[in-house]
Amino acid sequence: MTLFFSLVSYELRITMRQAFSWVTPLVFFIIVICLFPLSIGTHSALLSEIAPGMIWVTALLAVLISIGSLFRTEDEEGSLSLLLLSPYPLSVLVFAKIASYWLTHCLPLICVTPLLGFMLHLPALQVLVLCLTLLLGTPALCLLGAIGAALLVGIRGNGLLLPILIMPLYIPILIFGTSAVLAASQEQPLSAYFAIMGAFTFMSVAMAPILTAVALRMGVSQ
Amino acid sequence: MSRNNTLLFQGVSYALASGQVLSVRGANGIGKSTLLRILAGFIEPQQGSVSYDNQVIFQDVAAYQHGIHYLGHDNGVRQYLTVYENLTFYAVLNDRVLSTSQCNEVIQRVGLWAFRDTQALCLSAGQLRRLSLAKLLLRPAPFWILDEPTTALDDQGQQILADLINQQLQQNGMVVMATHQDIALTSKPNVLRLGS
Amino acid sequence: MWDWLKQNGLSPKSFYRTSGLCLPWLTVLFLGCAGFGLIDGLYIAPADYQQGDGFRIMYVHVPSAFAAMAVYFAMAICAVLTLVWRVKLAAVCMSCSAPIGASFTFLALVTGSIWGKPMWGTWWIWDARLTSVLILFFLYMGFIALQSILAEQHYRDRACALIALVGVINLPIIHYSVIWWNTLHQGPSISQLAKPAIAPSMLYPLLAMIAAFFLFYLSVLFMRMRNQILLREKHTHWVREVVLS
Amino acid sequence: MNWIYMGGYGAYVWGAYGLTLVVFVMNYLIVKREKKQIQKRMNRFIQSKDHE
Repeated sequence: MTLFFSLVSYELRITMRQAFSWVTPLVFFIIVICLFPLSIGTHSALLSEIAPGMIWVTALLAVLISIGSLFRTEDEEGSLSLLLLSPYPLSVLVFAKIASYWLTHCLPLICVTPLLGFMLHLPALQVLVLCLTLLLGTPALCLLGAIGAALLVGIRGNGLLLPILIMPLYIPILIFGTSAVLAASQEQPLSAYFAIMGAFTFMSVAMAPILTAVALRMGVSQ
Repeated sequence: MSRNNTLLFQGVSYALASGQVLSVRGANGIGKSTLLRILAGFIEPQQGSVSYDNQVIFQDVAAYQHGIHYLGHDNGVRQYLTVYENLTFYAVLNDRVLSTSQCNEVIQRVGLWAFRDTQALCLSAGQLRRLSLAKLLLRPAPFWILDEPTTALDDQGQQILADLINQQLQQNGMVVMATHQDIALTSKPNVLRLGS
Repeated sequence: MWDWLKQNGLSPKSFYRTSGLCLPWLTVLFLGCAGFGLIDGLYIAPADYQQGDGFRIMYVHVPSAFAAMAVYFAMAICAVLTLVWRVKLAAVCMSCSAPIGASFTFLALVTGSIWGKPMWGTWWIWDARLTSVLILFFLYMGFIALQSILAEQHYRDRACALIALVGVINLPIIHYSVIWWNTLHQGPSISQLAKPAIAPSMLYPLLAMIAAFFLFYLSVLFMRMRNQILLREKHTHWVREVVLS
Repeated sequence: MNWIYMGGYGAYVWGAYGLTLVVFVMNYLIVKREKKQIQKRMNRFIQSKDHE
C-alpha cells in the first residue's frame, strides 16, 4: 500500500505543478452551471427541479474534457515504458494515477457543488444527496474514462473521439445519480440508489484498471 | 517484422553471450528502434522469437522485463519532477529502497549535482540524457537495451556512458546499443548491420 | 485440435474459399425467407384488433432491433477471440460486422419512431426498449469512430476488440437501468413495442423476417470479409492468383 | 386497393418497408463498390510488385 500512496503523492505533486491542468474542469463546471439560469430564466421552482440533472451532466462533461489528457504527459515524456518495466502490476500503477486524477479533478467539483446547489435554489437535503451521489459516481466516471484515454493515448487530435467512445457507458451512473436526488425531493428511501451506484462504481474499480493496463500495453506495442 | 505494412527486416538472428556488447548499425528508419523494442518485449515479432537465457521472453514478458533496462529514444523522465525526485520516483517504481546519500552519489556520478533540485523541464537535452543514464545505476540489471544513448551527450557525458558500459561488462552483463558514433570501450563491440 | 482449427478452419485462405461457396446459397435462402415473411406479414396475417394494419411495421422493427443486438454480441464474441486467442479472422469479422449492425440499429430506430407516430401521435417516445436501442446506436458509432481513426492494423483490431468488450459488459446494465428509469418517469405504461403474446398466424412471418435479417447479415458480412481478407493478405501468393484470375 | 391503404396507415407501413429496402440495398451496393475498388487497387499493387 505504501507504493500506492507514494505514487499518488508523486502524481499529486506533478499535477499541482501544472496548476492549469486541474483548474480547467473546475472553472468549466462553474461557468456552465452559471449559464443555465442565464438561458433558462431564474424561475426558482423550475431551476430547483432541473438543477440535479444540470449539475450531473456538467460534472460528466467536465470529467470528459479533462480525462482525455490523462496519459498525454506520459506519452510525450516517453515515460510510459517506465510504468511497463516496473515489477509492480501495471493496473496498480494505473489505479494510483486515476486516484490522483480523481483527487485533483473531481474532488474540487464536489466541494463547489453545495455553493452551486444553493445558487440554483436547491433545498439543503437535495444538495447533500447530490454531493453524496457525486462522491460515489465520479470515481466510476474517471475509471471508465481512463479506458478510453488509454486507447487513444498515441493518437493526435483525439479530442472529440473520447466522449463518443465513453459517453454510452456513463448513462447508468447519470440515471441513478439524478434519480437519487429526485427521490430525495419526494422523501423516498435512498438506500436502493446508493446501493446500485456503489455496485456500479466498485465494478468499474475492479474492471477498469485491468482494461486500462491492457490498452496501454497494446498502445505501446504500436 | 513490418511497421504499418512496410517490411522492415527479415531473417535477423544473433546470439549474444554475457559480458559482450552488440552495436546495431543501420541508416535511419531501417528499424533499429523497432528491433530494440522487440528485444525489450514491447512489440511481438510477427515471425521468429526472442529468447533470453534460452526461454522465449513472450512466455512471461513481465518477469523478463524486471531483469532489463530499456533506455528509449525519448528518455523516460518525468518533466515536472526535479532530478532528485525523478530518481526516487524511479526507485519507488522498481521496488528499490534508496537513501538520500546513495541518490546524491548517483547524481554526482552523472555530473548533475548542480541541478539536483531543478525540474527536469528546465534541463537541456544532454542533461536529460544523463539523468536517464543515472537510472541505469539505480538498479543492477544483467541486460541493458540502449536506443542511441549518445545523442546530445557531450564528451564528458560520453565518457560517463563508456564507464557505465565497461562497469556493466565487467559484471558479466550484456548491452545492446543502437548507435551511429563509436564509444571508447575496453572490449571490442560486435556489430549487427541492418538492411545490408 | 485447437491449433489445427486455427491453422486450417479459421485461416483466411480457407475461409475465403468456403465463404465463396456458400455465398450464393445464403442469398437464395435470404430471398426465400424475406419473400415468405413479406407476403405472409403484409398480406396473409390478420390485422391487429387494436392497431389495425399499422402493427405490420412490427415485422420490420422487431427483427431489426433483435438483429442489431445480436450483431453486437457476435462482435463481442469475435472481440474475445481476437484478444485472447489472436484469431485474425475474428478481427476481420468484428470490423466488418460493425457497419451492418449500425445500419440495423438505425433501421430499428426509424421504424420504431414511424410505428410510434400513428399509435401515440409523436415521432419519438422515450420507451425503454427504443432508448436502449438508441444507446446501442451510440455504442456502434463509438466503435466505428475508433476503427476509422486508428491507422496501424494490428493495434486497431485489438483496441476495437477492447472497446467492444467494454460495451458488451455494460450493455445489460444500460438496458436494465433504462427500463428502470422508464418506469420511474412514465409510470408503468404497457410498452407496445415489447413482443406482445401474438397468435401463431402472426408469429410465423415474424420468425421468417428475423431469419431473413440474419441471412442478409451473414451474406453481406461474408462479402465484406472477403474484401478485407484480400486487402490484408495482399502479400501472399494465393491472393495474387485470386486477383489475377 | 385496400391493401395499399393498409386501413389508413398505408403511408407509415410502406414508409417503414421502403426504408428497410433502402437500407438493405445500400448495404449491398456499398459492398459491391468496395469490391470493385479493391479489385482495382490489387491489380495496381500486383503490377507494381511485378515491376520490382
